[in-house]
Amino acid sequence: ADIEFWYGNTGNVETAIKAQCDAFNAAQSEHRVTCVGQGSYEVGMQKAIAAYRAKNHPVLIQFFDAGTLDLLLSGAVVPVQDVLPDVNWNNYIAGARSYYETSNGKLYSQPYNSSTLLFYTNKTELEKAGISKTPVTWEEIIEAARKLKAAGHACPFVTDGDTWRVLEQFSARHGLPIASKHNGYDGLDAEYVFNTTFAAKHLANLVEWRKEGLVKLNADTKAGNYTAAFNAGECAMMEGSSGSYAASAKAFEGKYEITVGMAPMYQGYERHNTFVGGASIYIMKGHDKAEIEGAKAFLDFLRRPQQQMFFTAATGYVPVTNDVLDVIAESGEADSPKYATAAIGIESMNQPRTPDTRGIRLGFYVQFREVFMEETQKAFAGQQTMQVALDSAKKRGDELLRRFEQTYKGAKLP
Amino acid sequence: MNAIDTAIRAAAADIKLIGVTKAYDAQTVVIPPMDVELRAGEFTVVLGPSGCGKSTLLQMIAGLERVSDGKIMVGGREVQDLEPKRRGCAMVFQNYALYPHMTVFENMAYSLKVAGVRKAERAARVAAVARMLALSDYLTRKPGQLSGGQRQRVAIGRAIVREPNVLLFDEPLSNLDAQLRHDMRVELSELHRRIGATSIFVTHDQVEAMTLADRILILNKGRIEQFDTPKAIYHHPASVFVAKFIGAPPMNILPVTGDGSVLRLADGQIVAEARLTGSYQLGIRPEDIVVGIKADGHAVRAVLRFREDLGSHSVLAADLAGSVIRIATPFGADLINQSELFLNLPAARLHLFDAETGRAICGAFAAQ
Amino acid sequence: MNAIDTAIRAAAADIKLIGVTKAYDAQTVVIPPMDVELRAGEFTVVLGPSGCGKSTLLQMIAGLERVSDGKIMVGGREVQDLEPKRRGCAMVFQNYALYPHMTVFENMAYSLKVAGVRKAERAARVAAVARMLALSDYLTRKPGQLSGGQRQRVAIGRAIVREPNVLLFDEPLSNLDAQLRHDMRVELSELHRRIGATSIFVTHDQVEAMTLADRILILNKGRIEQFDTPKAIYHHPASVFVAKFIGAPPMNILPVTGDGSVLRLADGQIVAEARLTGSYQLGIRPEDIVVGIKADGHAVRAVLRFREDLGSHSVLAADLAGSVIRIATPFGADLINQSELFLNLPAARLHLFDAETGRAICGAFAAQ
Amino acid sequence: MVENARSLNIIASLILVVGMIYILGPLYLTLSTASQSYEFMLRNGLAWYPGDQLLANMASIFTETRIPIQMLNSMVVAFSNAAATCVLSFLSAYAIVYFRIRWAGVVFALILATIMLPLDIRVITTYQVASNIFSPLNAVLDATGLNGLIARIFGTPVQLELSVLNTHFGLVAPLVAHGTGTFLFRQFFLTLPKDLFKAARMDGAGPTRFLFDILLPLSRTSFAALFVLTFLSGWTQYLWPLVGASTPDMQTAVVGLARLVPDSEGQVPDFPMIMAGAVIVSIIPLAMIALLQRYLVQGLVLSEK
Amino acid sequence: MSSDSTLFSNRWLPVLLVAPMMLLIVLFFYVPIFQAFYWSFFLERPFGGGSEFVGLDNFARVLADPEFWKAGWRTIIFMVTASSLAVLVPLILAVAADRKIRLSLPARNVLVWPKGVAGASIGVVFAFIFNPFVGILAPLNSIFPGIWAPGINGTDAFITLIAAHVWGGIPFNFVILLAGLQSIPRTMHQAAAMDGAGPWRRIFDVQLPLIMPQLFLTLVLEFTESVTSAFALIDTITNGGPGGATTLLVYKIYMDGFSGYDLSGASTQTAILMVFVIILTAAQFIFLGRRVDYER
Ligand SMILES: Nc1ncnc2c1ncn2[C@@H]1O[C@H](COP(=O)(O)OP(=O)(O)OP(=O)(O)O)[C@@H](O)[C@H]1O
Ligand SMILES: Nc1ncnc2c1ncn2[C@@H]1O[C@H](COP(=O)(O)OP(=O)(O)OP(=O)(O)O)[C@@H](O)[C@H]1O
Ligand SMILES: O=P(O)(O)OC[C@H](O)CO
Ligand SMILES: [Mg+2]
Ligand SMILES: [Mg+2]
Repeated sequence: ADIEFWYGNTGNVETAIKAQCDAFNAAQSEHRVTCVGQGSYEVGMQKAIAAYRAKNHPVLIQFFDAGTLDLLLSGAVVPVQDVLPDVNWNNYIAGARSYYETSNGKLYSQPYNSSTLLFYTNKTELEKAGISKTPVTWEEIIEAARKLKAAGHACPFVTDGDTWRVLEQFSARHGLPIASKHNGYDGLDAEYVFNTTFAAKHLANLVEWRKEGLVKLNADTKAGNYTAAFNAGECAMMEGSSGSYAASAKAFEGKYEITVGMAPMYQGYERHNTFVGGASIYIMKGHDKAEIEGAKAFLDFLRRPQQQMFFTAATGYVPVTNDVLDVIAESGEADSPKYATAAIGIESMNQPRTPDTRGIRLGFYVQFREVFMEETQKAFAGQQTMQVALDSAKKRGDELLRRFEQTYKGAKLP
Repeated sequence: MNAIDTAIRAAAADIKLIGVTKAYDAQTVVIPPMDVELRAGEFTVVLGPSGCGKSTLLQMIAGLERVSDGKIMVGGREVQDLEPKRRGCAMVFQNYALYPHMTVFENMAYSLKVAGVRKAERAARVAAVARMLALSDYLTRKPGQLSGGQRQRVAIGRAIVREPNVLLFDEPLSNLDAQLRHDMRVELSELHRRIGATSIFVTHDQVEAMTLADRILILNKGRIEQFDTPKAIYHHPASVFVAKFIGAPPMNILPVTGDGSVLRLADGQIVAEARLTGSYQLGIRPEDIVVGIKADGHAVRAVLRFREDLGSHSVLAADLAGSVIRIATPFGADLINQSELFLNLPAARLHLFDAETGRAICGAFAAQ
Repeated sequence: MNAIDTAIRAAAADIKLIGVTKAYDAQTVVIPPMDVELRAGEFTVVLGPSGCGKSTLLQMIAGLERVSDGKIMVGGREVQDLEPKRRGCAMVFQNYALYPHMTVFENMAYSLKVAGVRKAERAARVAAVARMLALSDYLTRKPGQLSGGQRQRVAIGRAIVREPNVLLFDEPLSNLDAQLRHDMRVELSELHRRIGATSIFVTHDQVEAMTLADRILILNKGRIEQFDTPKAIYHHPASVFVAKFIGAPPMNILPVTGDGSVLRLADGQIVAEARLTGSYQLGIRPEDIVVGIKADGHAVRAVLRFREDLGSHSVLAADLAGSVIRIATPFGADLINQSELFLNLPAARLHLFDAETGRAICGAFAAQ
Repeated sequence: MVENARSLNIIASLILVVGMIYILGPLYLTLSTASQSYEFMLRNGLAWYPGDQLLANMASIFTETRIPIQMLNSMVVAFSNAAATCVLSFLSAYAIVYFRIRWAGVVFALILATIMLPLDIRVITTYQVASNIFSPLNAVLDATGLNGLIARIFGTPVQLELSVLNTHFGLVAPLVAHGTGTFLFRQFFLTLPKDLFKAARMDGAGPTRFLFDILLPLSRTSFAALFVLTFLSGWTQYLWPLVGASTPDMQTAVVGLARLVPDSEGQVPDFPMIMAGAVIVSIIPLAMIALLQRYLVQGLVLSEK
Repeated sequence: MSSDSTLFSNRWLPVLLVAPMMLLIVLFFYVPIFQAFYWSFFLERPFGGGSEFVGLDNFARVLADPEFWKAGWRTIIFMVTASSLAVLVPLILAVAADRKIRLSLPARNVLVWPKGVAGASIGVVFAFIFNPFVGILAPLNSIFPGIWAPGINGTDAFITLIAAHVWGGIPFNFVILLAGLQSIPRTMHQAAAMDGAGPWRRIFDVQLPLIMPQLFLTLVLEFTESVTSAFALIDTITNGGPGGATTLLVYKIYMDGFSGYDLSGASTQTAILMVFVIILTAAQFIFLGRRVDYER
């Protein structure tokens, strides 16, 4: 059958997606997929909403992590696990799986372009400042940062303070809840708790460290952006998505040496899994059997290790099924920079999990991310203390949750 | 003139205004209810002081201003709600209103084009009119490149080239020199005779009014003071207003009192015999006064104040019984200021008006 | 008028044009090199046919059109490159050019405001001028709500309220009725006397020219035909052009030939004695012709064609030796068409012009 | 202008110089960035000085993207947007100003209200309408119960369906539904001397002739200005063409250009290439400006009396 | 046209003339807007189904939300500053370009360019220009560290936005205003020159009043424009930050509705914004519109 797949990515990711579509169409003749780029996740989602209401929506739609709950409750999608019951879904690494599955463990969407948070250093610069061991804990990072600063380095550590990085991934790997009810997995009546966890302390630390000149934000850098600042050698360390690797490596080529590792922990905290970032693919309701068959075939195709490897190599996203690592190992290219983040990314997502590190299942979550950014930025700018910022972010976030709850009154979380 | 001659003659139409009123807003009632009838083919000149409503009247007939009340009939049809183009009027605007983006030729040819006249005929008719208006050299210019008088002539050409049923002229000659004015007057008069359109011509020039009009309509603050032939207007003005308005210099108006047998000036001098009692206003035209140096018969005594020499004649201004009186005379050149004048006011040339209403009183001197 | 009276008197300035030329483009030379001098405080009236360059001349003096060549001196200063506001002129535009966004009051007060005149004085001066122009009731209106004549008066008011050194009027009275024109004439004349500004006044109205002018400048196609006092212009026209241009109806021009002792008309009738030979043009004003019914003395025979009755006098048109001759007469009323007329052409009133150049030949009849 | 005021002219020139620098500064940066290499940019960020990679970057736009082809779509969208906006705005302003209609004020207000909410924030619901432009009609039929009636008589209710998504009409129509043009023409008409209208009516011109013979020629400047401005805004539209077109061959160049910016974290956009794309995409609008500039602001000197 | 003068009196022709425009506007403006307004009375799920009527609850909530009011205030401040600058700057440029000087021709060309340059590149460029370390204000920063920090200081971010907004607003307003200036009859300048007004004075006494219709047009459009189209700039330059300092209402609406799928919240804010802008525009028409009417 002829089916449509809507995706939101642009740039080189889009190029890779298109290549996969073409490959699928070339590989068999039974189905034909038309991959339609929507320019962004938001536009794709909005169009899907409008199209669904007008009943001309596609079979497959890709959507990003933070919108998972919206789709789960939409009534517009069918769980992939229901449509493709025979697939060995357990092959998916736990960190990726848990984010997109229901509270009773049924995978709703097929993880697609996946990323997670990693820690990057400019080894050359660190060595110049006399730091030979790559730091792995925040304590080590700050110590290194002080050394760098003493050595005259203007920007020891850089971040953008993004919610995903400084709150979600931090809480996850430290095993801290963001909201009650296991981040909402157990019901829409969850409430935010991050302002009371160790995350609040970490964020307050960031403020202090920034004052000390150890941590820089986007706006504090010449480049105006944390990855660009890191890539240009302006900043020596950063926490960034696995997707950053390719560009950084390219920028460093012949000039600096790069290291990449799992995101830093505070001493005394047990490491848990990081969340999966990026997006997954959903099957939309209201299509006939032939189209569903097409969708299944395409999803099967994307799941193939070769396809995942291709995608990883082309984009820097990490593979999310366990078998892929084996295939990479067999391919003999395991040390290639193409796959540099694959192993470490999977390792990070495969760390021990708790009910609080499965993922995020909170209503109007995208709006909450904005609220969080807004409030913490004010704290960084010195307009309020971090605790006040977090408290009001919690308050505003809870309001969003309550309204969401009201909007979906009677709906049951799958 | 061939092209014009061969054009279909428009049927002249009579124009009737019944209770026509115009108010821009509650305060500015420009024209109180007006009733008037213009005969088909007649040439009416509208005269009146600045701002009395002449242009407004024309625009209402043309359909460019709405009437606030009343009916306008053209050729028996009620037109006050009709569009301008259905009324068969052409108009020369006081401010020309030429199309800035069209050449002189296009300006003049436009109405013909709209009427669907063929190109060749259009060219011929415009050429003929342009010749008549001495505009042939300017046909390719745009209005912005013309002098005031030239623009005005284009405005005239634009109206007459159509040879419509009704021709409305709003001070069409005001910016032309005497010579051209004279020529244009003759041409317009000729044109009127030829196409026979009912014409209404607003002017402030009395010579124009006198020579062109079949009848003159005199307006004062939107009210009709008199509507009659030029001769009647001149010789039998219906009111002081008309009397003073027509004639240059205007008619002299003197307050008089009647004692039942004679009329006396303010200083007691007798000016005429009349069986009237009470206060009146006596009118006499400057050119009707006969000047002498010696007192004889009914002559009244006046003191010469000053003299204006106008080439063809002189105008004397003299004090008569406390009023200034003007006398037109061909030989004023020989008189000296401050000298005494003896003025003969021929009874046949005297006009009498009610002191209050200003309306003429007829037959006062009929006996003589 | 107090406010005006107490205003500082502007110093009148003489105006000199030296070789001033204006060409809009290579083909349209509107004014060929012109030299003329206007005395300080003088009132000059510019007369000329439509399109002869009157407005252009004014605009060049005002600094609104650039001169193509030559110099303009105002009060001894060379001004042709100065900004208009430095020239101390005020001007009444032929097309009014009122500010559409300002009320009548604001229009008139604007130049005072620019000049920094205090508010109270501004109000007083405008009020005075408005009264003089009968505009007091319209001060709060915008130009769009005025009649043509009212707009024109605002334009006048705007210029005179400043009492400048030089006053330029471009047909300022063309849209006013006779009465108002007359009043305005008197007012302007009075004003001129009072503020003594050097004034240039473009008009096409001869009465205006005659009554207002110290000297009249007659333009023809941008060239000066004559520049002299009204009397001189009227009585001693320097050319056929001037002779025909001034006077209404215009001077009669008849072709004559001289045989060394007398001048004869085309049909051989003798009109005057003169020791000249060759072809000439003979001029006589309509009002200088004496009409008789019987032949006597030097009278020439003419056939009456038609008669225009103008109220104050009649104009006869008659055939004389193949030309049309116009006669102004106070008692034409009694003559019948086609009747024979005997015309006496007094030698003292005859004008002789060169047949080719049209320039006047002086002293031809001096002997008489 | 009446006189040569040197001082004023110098000040005016200075103002224009400053204004042009203000305008050209960002454009220069676009160009200088477009002439750097990606590697250079990765290491140094944007640069104030130009490099030598302009042609290479432009070449890769031609070889690696569909932008050159998408410019054809942009052309169609921009041109139809400009043409339709000009014509429809002109006609509606004409009706509002020159006809004695009681509802003129209401219609004008209704049209003007469209300037108050950008397409950007009603794009979702607009998309729904575009996906079936008969949906409002259907809804009205449903809501009024008419459809029930129809269903009873004809067996089935009326459910018309016509999607204009992914069509040129669909791309253009929502852009045209905007009041700026009508407002602009209305303001212009209000400044025309009333007597011109009267004169034309005296000359026998009816609504059509007045429109074509008088109003249109006199409006040439406004027309040109509006045309250029709507062309340009049509050309640079982003969100609606992105949403309204789903296949790459319906997409416009600006959408194509924006696609060059990667969405995912840490991917540093290839700004040199993007800027090179911006330069290429801007060529046609700039040519358009240069071409029509003459008409843009040519004053129409109305000769009054 | 004054209401009393005779206009065309056809009955159906004007209907025909406005019909195409009205049809498009109803279809692509009013129907979508109606939809949005409708949602503002519901708690609407993005994919439909189970939407719940809540009456004026949404309005009550939005109006009680301090964030909404903050965004509203920012919108007003932006509106006033940005729109007046976006009219003033082109106005000054237009008055300058209206003079017959050599630069006027190239300026008429160049000043229209921003309109033709795709937005995708401009946000980045402006961010760079105002970058505190390498942008044009960097020297200032090296003297007074931290004085210019649009990434941290809300006011600085605001200024950056305004500069970009004015930059993008120049072409339209410049063209319209210059066209207006150019169509002022020459005799108006002449008359004023005769009245003793020099070129400076004429700008204020003659030129500006006479281009009132155009000025009014740009002002009205700019007012709404600054409310609405600042969106694209915020999206590319500041993302509403820092700390929400540049989150204007439109951006908030867009983010809530478009990214956050909060259709009801966004619709409610849309409705309120629309009412606000309508009141503002109506006020402009009432207070300014009447004053610009004069007859030439
Ligand atoms: N912009 C122009 N381009 C070319 N010719 C022009 C221009 N303006 C005026 N003219 C011509 O210059 C001549 C003189 O014009 P001007 O306005 O000075 O005449 P005028 O004497 O004032 O006439 P009128 O009494 O009709 O107002 C006219 O023939 C006119 O056609
Ligand atoms: N739009 C308007 N609003 C208010 N009053 C007006 C308007 N138009 C004209 N008027 C007034 O109506 C009166 C008559 O105007 P109209 O133009 O008919 O006068 P007119 O007789 O033609 O005068 P003129 O000889 O000066 O041209 C004038 O007093 C004028 O001020
Ligand atoms: O940018 P990505 O694709 O690495 O993903 C980041 C997070 O998913 C943002 O929600
Ligand atoms: Mg009038
Ligand atoms: Mg003139």
